[in-house]
Amino acid sequence: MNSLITRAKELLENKSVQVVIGYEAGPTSVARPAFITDPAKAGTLIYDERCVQNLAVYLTKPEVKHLGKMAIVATLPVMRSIMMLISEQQIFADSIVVLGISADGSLLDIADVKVMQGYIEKSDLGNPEKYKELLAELNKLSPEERFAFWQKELSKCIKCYACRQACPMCYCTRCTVEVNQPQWIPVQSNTHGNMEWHILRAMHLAGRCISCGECGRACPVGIPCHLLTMHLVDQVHNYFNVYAGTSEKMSSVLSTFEPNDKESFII
Amino acid sequence: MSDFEPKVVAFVCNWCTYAGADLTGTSRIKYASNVRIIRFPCTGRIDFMLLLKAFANGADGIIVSGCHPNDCHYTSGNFHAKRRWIMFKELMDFMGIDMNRITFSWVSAAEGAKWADVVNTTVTRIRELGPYVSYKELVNKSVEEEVKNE
Amino acid sequence: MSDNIYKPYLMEIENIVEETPDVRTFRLKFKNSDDAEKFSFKAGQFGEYSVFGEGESTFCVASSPTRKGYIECTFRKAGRVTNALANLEMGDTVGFRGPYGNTFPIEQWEGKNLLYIAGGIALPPMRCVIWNTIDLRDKYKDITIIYGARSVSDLVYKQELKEWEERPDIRLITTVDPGGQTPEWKGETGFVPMVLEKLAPSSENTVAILCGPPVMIKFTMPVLKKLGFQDKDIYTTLENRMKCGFGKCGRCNVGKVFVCKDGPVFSYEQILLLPEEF
Amino acid sequence: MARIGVFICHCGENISATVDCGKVAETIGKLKHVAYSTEYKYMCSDPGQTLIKEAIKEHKLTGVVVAACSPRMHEPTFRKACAEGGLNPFLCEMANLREHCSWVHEKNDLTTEKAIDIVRIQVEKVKLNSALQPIRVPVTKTAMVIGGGIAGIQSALDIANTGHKVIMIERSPSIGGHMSQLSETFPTLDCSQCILTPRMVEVAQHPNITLYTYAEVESVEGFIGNFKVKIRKKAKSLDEKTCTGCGLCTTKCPQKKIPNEFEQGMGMRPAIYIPFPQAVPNRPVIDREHCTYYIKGKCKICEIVCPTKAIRFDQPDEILELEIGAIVVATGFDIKHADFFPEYGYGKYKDIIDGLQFERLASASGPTTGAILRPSDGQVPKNIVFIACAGSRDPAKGIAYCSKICCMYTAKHAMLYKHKVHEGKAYVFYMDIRSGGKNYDEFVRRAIEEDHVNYIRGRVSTVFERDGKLIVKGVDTLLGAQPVEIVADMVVLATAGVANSGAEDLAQKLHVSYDAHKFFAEAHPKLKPIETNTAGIFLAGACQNPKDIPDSVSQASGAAVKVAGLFSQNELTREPLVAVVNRTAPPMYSTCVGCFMCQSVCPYQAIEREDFKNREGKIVKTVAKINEGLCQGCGTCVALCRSKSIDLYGYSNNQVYAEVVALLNEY
Amino acid sequence: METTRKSIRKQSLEKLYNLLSASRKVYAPVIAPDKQVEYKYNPDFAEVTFEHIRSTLSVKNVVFPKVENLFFYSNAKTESTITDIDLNKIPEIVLWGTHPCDNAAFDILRSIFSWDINDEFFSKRFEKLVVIGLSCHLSDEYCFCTSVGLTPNSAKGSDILLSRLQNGDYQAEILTEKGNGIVTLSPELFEPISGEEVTVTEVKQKFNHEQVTVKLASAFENRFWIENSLRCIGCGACAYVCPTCACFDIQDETKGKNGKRYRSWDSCGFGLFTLHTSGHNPRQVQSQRWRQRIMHKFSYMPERNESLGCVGCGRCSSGCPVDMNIAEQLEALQNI
Repeated sequence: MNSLITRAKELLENKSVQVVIGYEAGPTSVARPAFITDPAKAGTLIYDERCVQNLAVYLTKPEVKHLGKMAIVATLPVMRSIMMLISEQQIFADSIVVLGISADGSLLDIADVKVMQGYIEKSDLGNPEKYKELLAELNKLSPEERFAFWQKELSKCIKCYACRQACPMCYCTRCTVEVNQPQWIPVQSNTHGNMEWHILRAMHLAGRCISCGECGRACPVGIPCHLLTMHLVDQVHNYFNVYAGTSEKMSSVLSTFEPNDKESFII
Repeated sequence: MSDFEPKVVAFVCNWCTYAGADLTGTSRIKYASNVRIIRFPCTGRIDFMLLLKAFANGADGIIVSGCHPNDCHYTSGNFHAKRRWIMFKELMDFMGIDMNRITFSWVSAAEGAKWADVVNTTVTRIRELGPYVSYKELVNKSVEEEVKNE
Repeated sequence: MSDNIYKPYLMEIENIVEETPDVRTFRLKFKNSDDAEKFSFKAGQFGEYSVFGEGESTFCVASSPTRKGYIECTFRKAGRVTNALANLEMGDTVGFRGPYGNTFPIEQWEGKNLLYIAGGIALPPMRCVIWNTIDLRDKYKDITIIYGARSVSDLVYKQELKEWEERPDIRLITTVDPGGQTPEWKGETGFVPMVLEKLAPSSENTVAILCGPPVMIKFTMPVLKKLGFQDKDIYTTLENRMKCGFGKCGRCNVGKVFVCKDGPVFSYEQILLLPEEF
Repeated sequence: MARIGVFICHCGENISATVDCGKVAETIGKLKHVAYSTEYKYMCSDPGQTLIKEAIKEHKLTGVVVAACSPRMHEPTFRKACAEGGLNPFLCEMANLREHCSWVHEKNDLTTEKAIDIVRIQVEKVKLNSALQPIRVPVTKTAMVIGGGIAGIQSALDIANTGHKVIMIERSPSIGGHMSQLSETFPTLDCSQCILTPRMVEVAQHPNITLYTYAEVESVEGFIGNFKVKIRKKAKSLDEKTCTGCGLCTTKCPQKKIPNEFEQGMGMRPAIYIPFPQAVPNRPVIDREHCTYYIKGKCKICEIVCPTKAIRFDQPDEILELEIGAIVVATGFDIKHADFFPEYGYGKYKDIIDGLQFERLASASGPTTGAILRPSDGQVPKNIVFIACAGSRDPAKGIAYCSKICCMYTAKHAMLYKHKVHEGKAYVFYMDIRSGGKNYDEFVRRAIEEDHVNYIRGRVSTVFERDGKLIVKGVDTLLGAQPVEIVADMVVLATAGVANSGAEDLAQKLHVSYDAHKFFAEAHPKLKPIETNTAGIFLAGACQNPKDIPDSVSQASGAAVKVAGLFSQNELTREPLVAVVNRTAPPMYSTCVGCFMCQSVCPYQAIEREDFKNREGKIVKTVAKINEGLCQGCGTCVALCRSKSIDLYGYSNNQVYAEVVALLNEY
Repeated sequence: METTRKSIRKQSLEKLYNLLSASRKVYAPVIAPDKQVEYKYNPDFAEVTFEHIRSTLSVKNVVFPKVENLFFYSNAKTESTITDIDLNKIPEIVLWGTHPCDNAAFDILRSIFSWDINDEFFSKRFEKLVVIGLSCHLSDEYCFCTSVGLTPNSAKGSDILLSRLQNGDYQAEILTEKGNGIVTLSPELFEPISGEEVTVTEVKQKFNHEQVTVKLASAFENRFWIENSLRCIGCGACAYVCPTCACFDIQDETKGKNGKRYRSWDSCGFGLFTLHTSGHNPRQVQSQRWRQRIMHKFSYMPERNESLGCVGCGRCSSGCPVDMNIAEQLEALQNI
């Protein structure tokens, strides 16, 4: 990934950015997010199949923003997250430099948001193949079986909120679960409360999820909670023919409407 | 289960369905007494979480009703609500939560008879489905979970 | 009583005083007379007050341990529990756990002058020790109270302020922020640090007890230092967020200290040793 | 301290016949915080209301629930009674025991149980009510009327006559609008200008009206009673105060070949021009696009000839900032020009014209001084064909609606033609004759019966030229779709009325919604046809949809009444049931994270941005803020807000949640 | 009590398990279909794993459940009544096959819950707990028990400690009276030791915890915390999987007139943990919370509770979605 290192170094050296958010190798076999502020340390940047975290989550983190202008190593989901964050006014397009990474792992030349938009539009925006099968399997089950499946999975939830924290779109400074007047979501972890939390999370991401799958990956107890938001990604596309994170000016599905939106269940 | 009286909660907007239900009253059209109405200014105000809370607190069925498309007192609240319910319904289906227990309808201020019909069909359907045992079990099981070490 | 350390006493609201539109003082009586007999506390300690169904909230006991048979607490409507408390009526039941925490070392203060400085809603945590020392009046030399609030209507304990004012053995100076006075206002107008500077009490054989919003503390401390007060002679009470009240839940942990166990009363000498996480 | 009083109404026997009111009162009386619970035969009666007022005092009530009929019926009554009893009126809620219970269920235990539930949820709700004060906003008593056509004129005059100031904005050099172009008007055939021009003059002379012609709206901010409007006064290149309107410049201008807009291109005008003789103000403007000086840098003949030296070539556009309390939008309409209809040969054949062009032909002040002469050779057409519904009611052309005025003006055109060309033959192709309105159908009948206009029911498929004549091919559906071919000298298309150019742009500046055809949208199709969904902005005339003169005038007067009603108060009082974005102590300022998705769901543009700055003046956070002057309290933003940072007074999260819980649990 | 060493055959282990399982609650590790190691009550012996490195969650829930009801209440019009929890109903639980790190954690939890005021909820559960530990013959890159004063076969916290022998049988160290009580259920299963060697994995020491504690005393203001917590996303995973983290929240939950007060796991890593109602937050940013986590375990607790707040199980690091590796950070802290 020499071109990435060269580019990062260059950006830091000519002070175009103060920090490059990328990946580095850790002491174990997994890769981790890295924050390079010193051009001399740009060499530690890596990009390979171990680099999985959605780095866009850091674009809204106060301590990271505090470092100054940011460059970010961005795969397709990260680029789409950036689009969403711009459209939801959390970051400014001109405040970040995107070091785009193509599907085959090479460095893209993303000069500006327009170019990024072009790249995104050319890409496959549906849920990743590896999840499609799982979604299809679940959809094949009877409602009762699905209910049982989710009960079993969600009984494991410990409410650590890693799913929320890992999601770049969950940038609220106060989450609904932290509201206690009224107490929308029980503080304790129990299957029913956990289910309410995951429904809330999925609904809040409806039309905003960009299918990175980080929520599920981050879950320490292995709940496939990304399938909930990804199911809604499919549904948003079915009903409204859109995918999130494709333009900096996009309105979310749930904050807009078309008078002729079709449904078949309202009598 | 003949002595089962379903608990049905209705979330309705003030300007159409609430007024429509008023008209049902002034027209003296009788309907099942199992329904309890909660008034909102607009369907756009109805938080999907409230529907979950209704089930969590023991409702067997839910009605959500507002102005017909294009009739919204606030011009677009019901359109936003419609999208919200589309997403909500799909998510509920995906999680296996029984959407037959929720009736979504548009009842205008002039549709007093329709309101009675919506309530009656919903209550009849919930009667056939019986109490929402699986959801109640989910809630109760959650209570047991906490004490399973005891 | 069971061994359940989380189980509160049941208390009946005996009296409610509406101090300001947002602030109430409750007088609470033990429902169970055995509890009342066994119960004792000291100035500076706090408790967990609860509305069953809403949760618990932490405030200092505001009444003096010298007044037996009841406890008082003063709170401002701010969150879920205090809002619910404010909705209660005389005769309603609340829960109380406590007393917790350490106390003002009033025995050590005997024979000294006492300078109380409080701002806004921080008078209640000090009221207990003020009354305690007033009730033991002959053990202390001069007692001076400086109390400031944003406006006249934000002053709490108006009845007692009057009482203190009328007592010849207490010096009370009340002040409101500029703009907060009313035409009838006879007290000072100005911020607490300035009033203190103007008054310039001697630090000789004097203990200062300081409690108020961070900005008041920030500007009052230099004045006290200028007047010659030593860190060890300045006391305050900290109000970290707490849940359990007995050093287990981890919430009020600041450095090696649990505010609920090692505090809430600290001298400035002790506070300077703490990391700034309060 | 919550002390709730509950009053159960029997409503004579309307409630008590099916609901055991005594049991309801007793059960509710046992609830926590219920300080008083009673029943009475008629709560809405004087003694009933007195009961409430006395109980408020006696029991120091902090909230009241009246369980009676629908709140849609008596909520104001009981809120007023509470206010009179010394309780904030917003601490009163109603439980609907009549319409939603006693009238719709049989008498049995279940019905009483339901009644108890209904009351209980209101008890739980009212505990969480806030004492609200009506929202008061000051009202700037100056109205702005956008558009100087008949609707604008009428509205401006009506408002001005109530004693309030009016600013009128017109983008063309003169007011008058389309009505000033018309020859005669249906159904009376009185001269359009004769009835209009006195009103135009009245506008110009009215002490309460300030007229800005050649001016456009630049931006609109603020809200009802408090708009801040910027208008751009385009440079007329003329000092209006010095100019006497003598018109010498217009006669000396060397550039004379500019199609005259007023004449619908059927005449020419110079570069410095007064649009028409009766124009108000009667002052010329220089059309910089066509003026030789502005194009080539020299000429200035007008400046040389002007006796008062009023020409100002370097005059810039001027931006005026105005404080406005209410806005009437009266920007009118336009018609689809005949080039929209290639199948009818427009452009190819000079003698195919549209309705407005025909108006100018028929007008005594028009290019032919009222003679019906065909454009190609100035001959009197002997056979003339009018095609109604040219474009209207034609989904294939993208216009599904009926333009409403064409049936009438086509009848009028045919009539005018017949009055002027007695021997001529007039044909009208039509789909349906829509002549609802006072004396309208009689008018059409007169055209057919007295003036012998040939009405042919059917559509024209094509028009083409043959031997110097226009061949109009269509079908007569009344004769079993028989093909008809008319050899005509002239064809007049009653083209569809469409939104005026710039309507969309203006709507966006005003934050008013508009429909798919760019017509301005009313707040409610039936009950608020004059209001827009932005409070304080009203509609008049054809900017809403094509309208005839009486409809436009009526609506204009209606809008004026709305404005006058608003201006009758020094302050605007509104029900305070509005949304609010929370505020917390710094450094958070609010739990709002500033995604502004609420902005896109708000139908009223009531959501604004608020910046918080640190001591150095740097913006540290931007969060949403509700403009309570604009918010109507629908709550869509509340349900959408992910961080629950928005709440709605009267239907707060805490309240609706408590209602759900209260409904389903044991107390 | 003096430790005795016995040998137990693999088949006997099954017998012992079945004997226990038939009469009481046995909490034993199994490998779930998604390959996560989780503890279940009374699984079939065939399901029980002896080959796991660490379970996803620790087993602290047997003494500190993620939710513990404190009491029930009922509100009438003005009166409220409290119904106590009957702590005597807490059943005996046999913890089966837990590793030495997890077993050592109970003593740390006890130091939190029993200092000063005794927390009966914890104590009663702890009293009813019997631990049949299992030495580690497997370990991975996340393990660092040797850095916090433990070993893969420390007996601390176990009533009986099993260690695998080279022949596949197990050595059983009977360490306490509780352990002895288990033996007496079926003494014949416990045979004299055979002299076989135990197989114990090797865990490399990564840092010296005493030195770390010394360093931390003056490291509060160090830039280390900000620089090394940039990638921390502030979830509570580390605290919730941790066998010694004991922070908790107290909440009420009511339906109608009845409700309960409970305590539930909480984490100092959450922004809301220390937030005052006034809006003031003593620990505003994640770096402060990360510092608190490490300081609490390696500086405050050694002084306050005379025990380290960490057993080196490595769960927080292996479970972290962004690879916050605690051992790596402590190693770095030792050298600042």
